[in-house]
Parts: sequence; C-alpha cells; structure tokens
Amino acid sequence: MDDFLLETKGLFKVFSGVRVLSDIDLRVKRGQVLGIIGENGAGKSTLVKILTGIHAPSSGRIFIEGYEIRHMNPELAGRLGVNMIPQEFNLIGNLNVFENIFLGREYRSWGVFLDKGRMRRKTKELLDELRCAVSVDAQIQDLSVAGKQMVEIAKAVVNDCKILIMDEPTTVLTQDETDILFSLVRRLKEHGTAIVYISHKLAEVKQICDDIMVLKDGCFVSQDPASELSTHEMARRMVGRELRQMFPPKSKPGSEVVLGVDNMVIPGDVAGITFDLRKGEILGFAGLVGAGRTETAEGIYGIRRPVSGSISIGGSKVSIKSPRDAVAHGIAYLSEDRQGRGIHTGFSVSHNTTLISLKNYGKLITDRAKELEKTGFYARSFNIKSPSQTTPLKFLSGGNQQKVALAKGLDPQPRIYIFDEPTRGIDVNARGEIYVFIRRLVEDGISCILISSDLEEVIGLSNRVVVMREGRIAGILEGDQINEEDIMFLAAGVGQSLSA
Amino acid sequence: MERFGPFIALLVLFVAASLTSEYFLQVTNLLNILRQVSYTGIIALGMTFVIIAGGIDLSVGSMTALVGGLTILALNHFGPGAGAVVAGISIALLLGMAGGAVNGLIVTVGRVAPFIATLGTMAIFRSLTLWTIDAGEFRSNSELYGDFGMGLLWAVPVPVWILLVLTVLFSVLLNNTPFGRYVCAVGSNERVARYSAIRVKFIRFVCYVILGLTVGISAVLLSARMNSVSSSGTGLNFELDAIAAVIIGGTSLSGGRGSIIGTLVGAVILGIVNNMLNMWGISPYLQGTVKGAVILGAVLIQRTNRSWNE
Amino acid sequence: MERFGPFIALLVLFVAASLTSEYFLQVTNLLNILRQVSYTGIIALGMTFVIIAGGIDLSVGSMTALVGGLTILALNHFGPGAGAVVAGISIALLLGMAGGAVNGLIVTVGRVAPFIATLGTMAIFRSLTLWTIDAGEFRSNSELYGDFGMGLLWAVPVPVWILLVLTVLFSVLLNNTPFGRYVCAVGSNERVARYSAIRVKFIRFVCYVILGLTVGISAVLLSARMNSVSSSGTGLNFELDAIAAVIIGGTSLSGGRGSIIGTLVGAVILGIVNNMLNMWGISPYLQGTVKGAVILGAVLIQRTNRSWNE
Amino acid sequence: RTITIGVSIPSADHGWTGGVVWNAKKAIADWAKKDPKIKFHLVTASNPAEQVNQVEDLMMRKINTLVILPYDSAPLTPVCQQVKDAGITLVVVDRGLTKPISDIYVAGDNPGLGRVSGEFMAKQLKGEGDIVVLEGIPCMINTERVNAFQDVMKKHPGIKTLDSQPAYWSTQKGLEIMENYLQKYKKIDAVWAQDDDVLKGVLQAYKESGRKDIKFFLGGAGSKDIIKMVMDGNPLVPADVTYPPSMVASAISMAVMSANGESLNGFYQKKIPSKIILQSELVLPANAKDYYEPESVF
Ligand SMILES: Nc1ncnc2c1ncn2[C@@H]1O[C@H](COP(=O)(O)OP(=O)(O)OP(=O)(O)O)[C@@H](O)[C@H]1O
Ligand SMILES: Nc1ncnc2c1ncn2[C@@H]1O[C@H](COP(=O)(O)OP(=O)(O)OP(=O)(O)O)[C@@H](O)[C@H]1O
Ligand SMILES: [Mg+2]
Ligand SMILES: [Mg+2]
Repeated sequence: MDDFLLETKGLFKVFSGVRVLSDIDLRVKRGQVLGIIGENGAGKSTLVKILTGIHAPSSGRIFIEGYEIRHMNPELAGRLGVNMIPQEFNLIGNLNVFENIFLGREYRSWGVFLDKGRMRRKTKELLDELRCAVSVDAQIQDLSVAGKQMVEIAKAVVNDCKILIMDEPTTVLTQDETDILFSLVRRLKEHGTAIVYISHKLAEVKQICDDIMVLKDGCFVSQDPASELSTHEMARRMVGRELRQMFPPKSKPGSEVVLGVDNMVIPGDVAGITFDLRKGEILGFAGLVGAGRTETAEGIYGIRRPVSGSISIGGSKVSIKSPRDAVAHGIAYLSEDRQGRGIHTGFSVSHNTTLISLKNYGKLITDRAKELEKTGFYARSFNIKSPSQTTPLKFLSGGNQQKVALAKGLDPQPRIYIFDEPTRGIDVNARGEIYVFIRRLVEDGISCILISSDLEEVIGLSNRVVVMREGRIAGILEGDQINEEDIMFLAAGVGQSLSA
Repeated sequence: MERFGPFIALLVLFVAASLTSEYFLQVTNLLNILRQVSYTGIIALGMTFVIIAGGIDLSVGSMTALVGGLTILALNHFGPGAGAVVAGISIALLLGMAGGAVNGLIVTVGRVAPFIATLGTMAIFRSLTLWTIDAGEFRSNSELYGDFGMGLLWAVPVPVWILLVLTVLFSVLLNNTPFGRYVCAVGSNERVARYSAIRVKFIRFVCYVILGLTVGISAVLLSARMNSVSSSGTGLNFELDAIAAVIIGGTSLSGGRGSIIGTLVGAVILGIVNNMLNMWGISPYLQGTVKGAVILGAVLIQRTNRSWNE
Repeated sequence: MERFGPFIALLVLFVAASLTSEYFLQVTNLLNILRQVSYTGIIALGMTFVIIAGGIDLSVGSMTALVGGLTILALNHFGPGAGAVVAGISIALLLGMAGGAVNGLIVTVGRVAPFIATLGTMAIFRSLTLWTIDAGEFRSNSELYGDFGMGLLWAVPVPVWILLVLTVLFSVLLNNTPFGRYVCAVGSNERVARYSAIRVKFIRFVCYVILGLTVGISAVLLSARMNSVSSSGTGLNFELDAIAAVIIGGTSLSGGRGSIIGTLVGAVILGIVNNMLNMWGISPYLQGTVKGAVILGAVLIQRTNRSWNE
Repeated sequence: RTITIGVSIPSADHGWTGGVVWNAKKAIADWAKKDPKIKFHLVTASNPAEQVNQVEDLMMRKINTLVILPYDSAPLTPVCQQVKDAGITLVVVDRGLTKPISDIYVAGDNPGLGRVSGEFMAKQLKGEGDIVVLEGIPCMINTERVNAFQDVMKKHPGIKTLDSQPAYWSTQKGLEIMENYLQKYKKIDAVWAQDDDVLKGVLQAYKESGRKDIKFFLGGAGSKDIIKMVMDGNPLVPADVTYPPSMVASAISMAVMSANGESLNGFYQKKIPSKIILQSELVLPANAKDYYEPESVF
C-alpha cells in the first residue's frame, strides 16, 4: 500500500482563528492525476501550498514516498521533487524567461558560473514542446498573461519532478494551449509522476483526472474516479445543491451604437480594428493567445496609445488618453492580469472595490459607512468570501479576488464594461451568478465587451462575436454563426475570412 | 498589532527616560521636547505623504534654509509691522510649495529617480542660499517675527500647536479623503493605480507640494525662533531626521502604506532620545553610539512586538 | 536601450568637458579623476549589490573612517615592515566585512528597515572612531604603507587598478553566477524568491558583507594614501556619493536590477563633474548649483534617451 | 555652593572642531580634578537648530554658567538672550552673537587669520607671484578669512590669485583640489590652504606630482603636525598662523574663575575681562616650539 507518492493525514489549517482546512486526507499514486475541485475559498490553494511548504499546517502529517516530512519548506519540496504551478504567478519580473525557469536550481559550469547556454537550450526545448513562441531572453514583465502562464508551466516541469501540483493552470489559456498542456500531463503520467490538478473548468477536470476529490468549506466531501462523475454531479457536490442553468437566455440588444471603434492601429499589436458595440449588447471577442484582444481593450481604455483611428462614444468622437478619460466616458475595464493590473493586494476589500469610484463617496471626506455598505452589497451579490471588508486582498482566495476586481469595475456604474477573462478562477456556481449579473447589466442598458479564452462562455453569452487573429479582425459572427467551429475556423486562420 | 509598534516604543522610552532623569517629567522639559521636534516633525508629516507615494526627498533641509532666508529678506523689505510678518509668512508658504513643486516636476515629468532628483536639488537649494547672502546669515530686523517664533498659546509654544493641528489635518487627509487613498494606491502599485484611473504623476506631484508646504511652515517657525537663518548651517541633516521619524513611525520606505500619527510618534521618539542624551550627559564621542543604539532599540522593540503577534 | 543611458550621459559629459577645458583630456588629469573616484567608486560597487537586493547603506562613510583608523592602529602596533602592511590590510578587510555583517544582521535577523538600521550604525561607527582617538587623527608610522597608497602600476595608480579589477569581478558575480541571480530575485520580489528556495536573508546578509569588504578595501587605499585617518572628517558624505553613483549608473533604488559597469560609469560621471567644477573655476557658492544641475542633467539625458526608444 | 557649567559646542565634523571637542573635554577634566564642586555638562551639535535645543536642555539642568561656541551667530542669539534673561552667566567663544549680551567673550580672530596669512604671503613672495587658495566650507567664518586675505592681496597687485575653491576643511578634498590645480596651472608660486587639515592633502598632492615649482605653502589654525614641520624647518612650510581650538578651554577656565569670583592673574581688574580677543599669531621656525603641543589631537 506504500506506493502513494504523496499522502497527508488529518491536515488542519487555521488562519488567524478561521479554520480553512479540516482533517484532509489526500493520497496520490505514481502516475495518477488527482483532481481537486471546490468553490472559491474552499481551501484548494491552501492545501497545495501546505504540500509545497509555503504554509505550515496547523496540524496533520505529510508523507512523501512513505516518509514523513515534518517541516516542509519550498526548498525541501524542490529537493523532494514536489513542483507546483501556483495560482498567482510566482515569477520575477526583472529576470528573463530562462532565469526564472531555473531560479534556485541553475545549471552551473565550473561549479560557480551560470551555464547560460545550457539553460537557454533546455528552456527553448521546453517552450518548443509547449509550442510557446516566447523568447527565452524576454523579460517576464514584458510577457502577456498567457505567456507568463506558459513560463510557469515550463518552470514546473523543467527538472524531473515526482509530484506536480497545478493550481488552475488553464484560466488564461485557450483550448489549443490547454490541449498542449494535457499532452504534457499525459507524458508525465506515463513517466510515473503523480499529479494534483485544481481547476474550475469541470470538463477539463473530467477529461484529464483519474480521481476527483471535492472540497467544501475546507472539508473533504468525496473522492471518486472521474469516470463515475458527470460534470453536473461535480458541480452539485461542490455547491451542495442543484445548480440552475449556467447561461441565462440572451437578451435583445438595442440598435443604438454606444461605442464605435474605427480603424484603430497600435503598432506591433493591432492593425485596423473596426467594430461597434450597441446598447445592451454583449460583444464577445475570441481568438488565440496573442491575437491582440487585450491590446484592443487597452487601446480603448487609454492605456495604449493608438497611432491612428478613432473612438466614438454615443456617436461623438472622443479622445481617450488615459484610463481616467476612459472612466470619465463611462468605460470600465477588468484586466486579465489580476494581481499585476487589477487589484492592490495590500488594500482591503472595500478599499479595492471603491478605488475607481471613490469620489462618489464624498468629494472631500470619504463616507466610510456608505463605502462599507456598498462593498457589502457586492460581497452578497457575488458571494465574496472574506473574513471582513477590511481584510487585505492578499488573504483572499484567487476566485474571491477576482470577484472584488469585477465589483471594482462595476462600482463607477459604467456604460461600457470591457471584461478581459472575467471568470478567471471563478467557481461554477459563482460563474453562473456572474453571468446572471452581466445579463442584468445589459438589461439595464450597459454594453459589454467580453474577452474570454473560454469559448463556451463567449458562445453562451455573446450577441455577436468578434474573432481576432494576429492583431486583425478576422470576422464578426452573429446569430447561428456563433459556434465553436466557425470561431475556431476564423481564429486559426484556416480558410477565408467571412467578412472580407 | 504592528501598528502599535511605535506607540509601544514611545512608551518604553518614556518610562526609561522618566526613571533615568529627574528633569525629564517636568512640564517645561516636555514642552521643550515637543517644540524641539516640531521643526523637523512638521517636515516629517509632509515627508510621510511623499514616502507613502513611493518617493523620498533629501532636499528638505536645504529648502528650509533657502525658504527661511528668502522669507527674512522679504520681511526686512516689508518693514517692521505685523502686516509684514503676515506677508512674509505667506511668501514662505508659497516658496515652500514652489520648492516642492520643483522636486515634484523633476520626479514626475522628468522621471528622475527621487533620490537623485532631490540629491541634486539639495545641492542646488543650499548653494542658492549661500550665494544669496555670500555664505553669511540672513538676519531679520523685525522684533515681532522673533516674538512670534517664541510665542506661546495657552502656555504651549506655537510650533507645537501647529505640529499637532497638522497631524490631525494630515491624518484626515491620508485616511479619510480620496486623495489619501490615491497616495497609498500609487505607492502600493503604480500600475494598478493607473488602471484604476488615478493620475499617478499628479498625485506624486501633489505629495511633493504638500511636503514643500510643510518645509515652508517649518522654515517660518525656525527662522522666527532664531530670528535669522544661517545659510550654511540651517536645516543641515533635517532630511535624515525627518525620514527617520517617518520610518520609525511605521511607514515603509517602499511605499504603499503609512501613518501620520506614527510619524508624530517617531518624531517625538527622536526628540526624547536627543533630550536624554543631553540629560544623561554622555561623552560627546559616545553620543553617536548611544543615539544609534537607542534608535535601533526603539525599532527593534516594534519588531519583537510584531513577531509576538504574528 | 535604457541600459546605455549612463554611457550616453558619460559620453555627453566627456565631450562637454573636453570642449570647455583644455586640461581635461590630459592623461594625468584623466588618471587623477579615476583615482579620485576610486575610493567612493569601490564602495559604490559593493553598494550596488545591497541596493539591487532592495537595501541601502548609509553607514559606509563612518565605516570607512572606523576601519581605516583601526587599521592604522594595528599597523603601528605591528611595526614598520612589509609584513605589517600585509597584516594591516588583512585586518582592514576583515574589519570591513565584520562591519558589513553587523549591518546585515540588524537588517536580516533584526528585521530593521535598512535605512534606519544603517542610519543607526552610521552614528555608532563614527562615534566609535571619535572615541578611539579622542576626535583626533590616526597617524601611521609606516613609510611603506604611505608608499603603497601612492603606488603606481604601469603608470596607473593602484586604486584605479583595484577599481577596475573589482568592476570586472563583481560584474561576473552579478551576471554570471547563481548568487547574482539570487540578489536580483530577492530585490525584485522577496516572496517569489523565498518560494524558489532562495535563502533571502542569507543573500541580503552576504550583500552587506560584500559592501563591507569594499569599504575595507577603500579604507585601506584611502588611509594609505594619506597615511592617516581623520576621525571626524574621513568618509564624510561617502554614502551620498556612493549611492548617487549607483543610481546614476542605472540601478533602481527599488531593487531588483542593476549594473556594476553602470555604477563604475556613475562614479566616473560624478568624478568628471567635480573635476569640471574645479577646472571651470566656479564660484564656491554656486558650485552646488552647478553640480546639482549637471547631475540632474546627466540623469535626464538617460531619460530622454529612454523615451526615444520606448 | 555647587557650580554647574554647561558647555555647548559644534560637534566634531572636521579636524579643528575635533580639536575643540578635545580641548573642551580636557579643560573639563582638569577643572573637575581641581574642584569637585564644579559640575560640567558638555553637549555637541551638528546644526544651529540642534544647538538651540541643547541650550534649552542645559537650562533645564539648572546651569549657572553657559559656555557656548555658537554654530552661527544670529541663529543662536535669541536662545542666548533667554539664557541671559534666566540669570545665567553667558560665556561666548569664537563666533560672537549679534547682540552684546555676553558676560565674557573669548574670540578667535577670523579676519586676523586671513590678514596675517596674507601679509606673510605677500612678504615671502616679495609682492610678486601666482598663488592658489583652498577655502573652507562656504560659511561666514570662511568668508571673513578669505576676504581679509584678499584685502591684503589687493595692496600687492604683483600677486595674482589664480584660483580659489572650497576644500571643506577636509584633507581628502584638499588633495583632490590640489591635484586639479596642479593640472590646471603649470606654474604656481605659493599656496594658501587656510586650514592645516587641508594643507596635509595639498602637500600630499604636491609630493605625488613630483613638481618643484611651488616655493612654499601656508596653512592655518596651527595643527601640531604642521607646527612640527615649521619647527623642523621644512622649506615648503615656512610658517603657520594660529587659530587655536584651545580657546574653548580658555573660555571654560574664564567661566570657572568668574563663577568663583576670581580675577585674572596679573589683572588689577576685579572681574574677568568681558572681551578677550585671541590674536591669530604667526608661527615661524624660531618660535614654533612654543606652539607645539604633542599630546593635542589637532
Ligand atoms: N494567508 C492567508 N491568511 C488568511 N486567510 C487566508 C490566507 N490564504 C487564504 N486564506 C483564506 O483561506 C480560505 C481558502 O483559500 P484558498 O486560497 O485555499 O481557496 P481556494 O479553494 O484556492 O479558492 P479559489 O478557487 O478561489 O482559488 C479563504 O477563505 C481565504 O480567505
Ligand atoms: N504564448 C505566447 N506565445 C508567443 N507570443 C505570445 C504568447 N503570449 C503572448 N505573446 C505575445 O504577447 C502579445 C499579446 O498577447 P496577449 O495574450 O495579451 O494577446 P490577447 O489577444 O489578449 O490574447 P489573450 O487575451 O488570449 O491572452 C502577442 O502579440 C504576442 O506577441
Ligand atoms: Mg485557489
Ligand atoms: Mg489577453
């Protein structure tokens, strides 16, 4: 029975009086993929952080290959071959790709010098295997979110690991990249690596995992072979009750054009983007990683400076030179880069939520009570799990941080909301609630741009879908055309653009 | 509990001082300490904003001399009346803000690292002060100005009142206004702040102007107290005292968060340390050792306290 | 192109200096400049590591005086021979590393903010120096030591050689060894570094020890050159010059990245500025203005250059 | 009755002030040995504001007499006025206050130092030659010295001051500036360094340059090394001009004697003189022995 590579017995974790994990027994065998699912804040990340020694358990025991590890720490975990792809990027912005991948375990020549050549070659090999075009010498801070994610993956598998833990590795990846990752997982599996896989994309979990463990409020719920669980059943166990329909029925947008983008050019990123957004419309944006959707959004939001083209809002041309201008024109933007651009991790829930709209809480003196009341409203609407309104965001789970980021964009009551990966890291239940919320927004006349790597989401919500490829619009799909085949057809660039 | 660190350090120091010196607890001595710390303390209050916003300012000492010197020139020009004093003070505050604005512009528009920018203006302000008066002293002809500098209000020195009032005002500004929140946001993560529609450069700039204003106030109080300004000596090392007060008060030099009350406490801690050194009568050679050790000790008390509560 | 900023600034300054002063391009003058900058330049090289790792050290000037002073005491104790000089130098390097280790321990184990920690030890080191010799001067009795300080090797002064050799060694250390990567990682993101199994405190500590070593080297070269150390004056304001060199050289005060060659360039820029002030014969009062303006200018050139390429 | 004397002086930030601190401590130690009833409180300040604070603190400690070497004149005058108003005997050293409130004033003669130096230099050069000047920290003391020196030079049009730069009373600065001067000027006849610490650096630079053109160097303040060179007949250093840091010790003695109601030895005047000006004296090889004090730190 001792062929468990990784085993825990009775793990408890208490954060400042709050119990986050109770009595968790986890077992993973050689070559097994164990899925862990659970609502936002269920304790999944906390569990795996304990396994890699980032947090110490309050009580309980950890065994690696049958040996008890009493004081796990990141260094020891590394030596024992326990690697992790964390939920939030653990990369050094100032270092380049290969330096990050080898950080702490550099190849050396003469025992003291860095063997850069070998590290570059190995990195290149890995990235090629992941079919990632990122340069080995690129600085991390210059990479897109998807690029960073691929580097994290490469970093986790660069040396032979016995146990690989993946905490929501695919939130910013499109189907293609997810498939690449999965083939990598299968190969590792064949080599006998034990894998722990955390995700809110239940279909993925079912596809790649052998066993699925469900956590709820820090407690073990069940563990069953993936083949015996439907995604519907998974969701039910996570939430503890039946879920309603994921996507609400689509509403009918008005005909009035709220936002018009005409021939926007941002050198190096996007060329000749033209589209318009109607009142009450959800306009999906699909495309492969690097297609330029984020850049388009940032161009509208005043972060990037388009060199030509124009933007009109409500029919009149506007000049947006900064996010401030954009906000003044009623535009909100939810960044895909949560911790890098979206939220202040050191700020509390309420301080984050009201940051953009702070002037609405008193021009001179901020009305604290009103602020808390409003934050409370969002906390209830989105089911934000946090000890209090004044808890710094760094103590919240990833999904709950995302919900705060969503609320932050909503609070100024925008007329146009650009969502870039809105449900990144959000559990199925909350996701459904957010979809309903977005639906209500558009009914109230807000227009949304929905950039998502989750095709199902784009298809399920959008009235129309803009498909981008290599910085250009490959086509705009409507009605029945909004289906996976047509979108992928345009995104991948095989065949003719329909709108041409 | 971390936020109480400075208070605990202050308490410990206070008790230690009371026990080791018979003079310490006398009201005059306590008022003396408060007045003595008020000059750099007021500057430290302004410095708190700059540091929270992720900056630093090394030029405050030189700026104090320059503003104070020019104020005295203006005062002498206006004559001896009370109106002249009021005019002089107004000019000082404006000059202070202008000085702060210069730093703010170099840092924001010029995008020069704050340390270098203000190291440069530190040299420039001092040199302009020397040049204006040929390295001599600016002497005020106004008796009134000197009286104002030594003035008391309900038995408490004017600078102390101003220090306390500014502490309250700035505390509100930092904690209860949008501006204060923006300052923290800018210092905590500039990019997130930009995405949150905050005018990052403008906020930084305003922080420097606020600091300049406090330098102006301090320059008035100090030059009035001495009824003169020495072009070479006035304000020397003020930057170190001000920054030390801010950091001892619990504001992090890496920005993003901080406390105005903490800065006041930090300034008072430094004041008590200096007072104790004089009261204990330590050998001049060893004063530095004792001062350094006590400051380190005060900060270490905060740390120990933190680790208990972690 | 940002990384070329310091070089471009140096080039501009070099050309400007050549054009405005006939003496500038003379070989002796250039060697003079190099030797003049070598003392703080060597310290700046060590400071680069500390700053990249997210720290700072204000105590280097006082430490130079303390180490230099004690070295001379040791030297006088050992007698006049060459062996004594070697022993003295070894002691200096050890003392420097010990001083750096003290700072490193206060910062890492004591978890005191580097600014405050080294502000404290700055006072302490200076005070111990004054106390050791009653505020007087440490005078060496060894002729040999003085000769070593003035020594030339292939017509180039010894301190210049050491500056250049250290630049190469430290450059390799920073860019081509795991340690260098760890320093950048620690300064860029301490949490991530910790998760990457890097011993954050140890790395920080080693950075301070390296800086201490450079202080020891500089203390040897400086005290040998003068064959004496003034307890009050030696090393005064070295910290500002060293930090300025590092930052002008393109290293960010917020840590995470930096360049040793850049620091060398930064130090030389400061040296040329000082040289020019003397060569131009600027009024003593206005020297600060010109110096401040030229430094700001040098940094602004880098910025402009960057924006072109952005 | 016990006498409590507060002594407030600038902190040791260069050689001369280091000498002041040393001399103050020495005088205090000497008097404390002679008369255990006298208590001293010694404080040092690194800027005028700090010195004001320290005087306030000394008043808290109930001093009867304050001996003060003001960091600067005007800024310390108001607080000294307060001291005076509190009935404390005020002994001022070196830098005078802007109001005549001191009971005893022991002064160094800054313009005198410049003048004596200038006159010696002119005489030695026989009214003919090129000189360079190394100044101190730009401040009032420095200005007074340099101006007095230049006033003398005006009377000797044959002497040309090639350059005058601040060396901040620092040996290292003196060395650097002299290096630059040697680079810039191919022929220099004499150097006035104003301060002996600076002169040490200057001599080092000259020695290293291997040049032989400079006829002589003149420092100032009378540090023991330079006096020794004069005494030993070093041709490069034919003289020195005093500005003794021991003046603070003299002032402390005056304060003690005044507090004890003694009069100055040899004076028929009952009280201690209210003004004592210490001349800046010219030290030549002949009289150098009288000025040489080997155990002094300066
Ligand atoms: N450092 C911390 N201090 C205090 N509380 C924490 C800390 N980290 C996490 N928590 C709390 O622990 C709970 C579980 O968080 P965890 O990150 O494990 O959730 P998760 O299951 O990974 O959720 P998600 O799906 O949103 O990522 C949350 O309620 C969170 O607020
Ligand atoms: N995995 C990758 N491989 C190669 N280049 C990449 C990758 N990820 C990002 N890039 C580079 O970054 C740029 C922007 O990518 P980004 O991912 O932000 O675009 P996007 O259209 O917003 O895609 P998505 O929203 O799917 O992340 C691209 O132009 C590309 O050069
Ligand atoms: Mg998580
Ligand atoms: Mg994107």
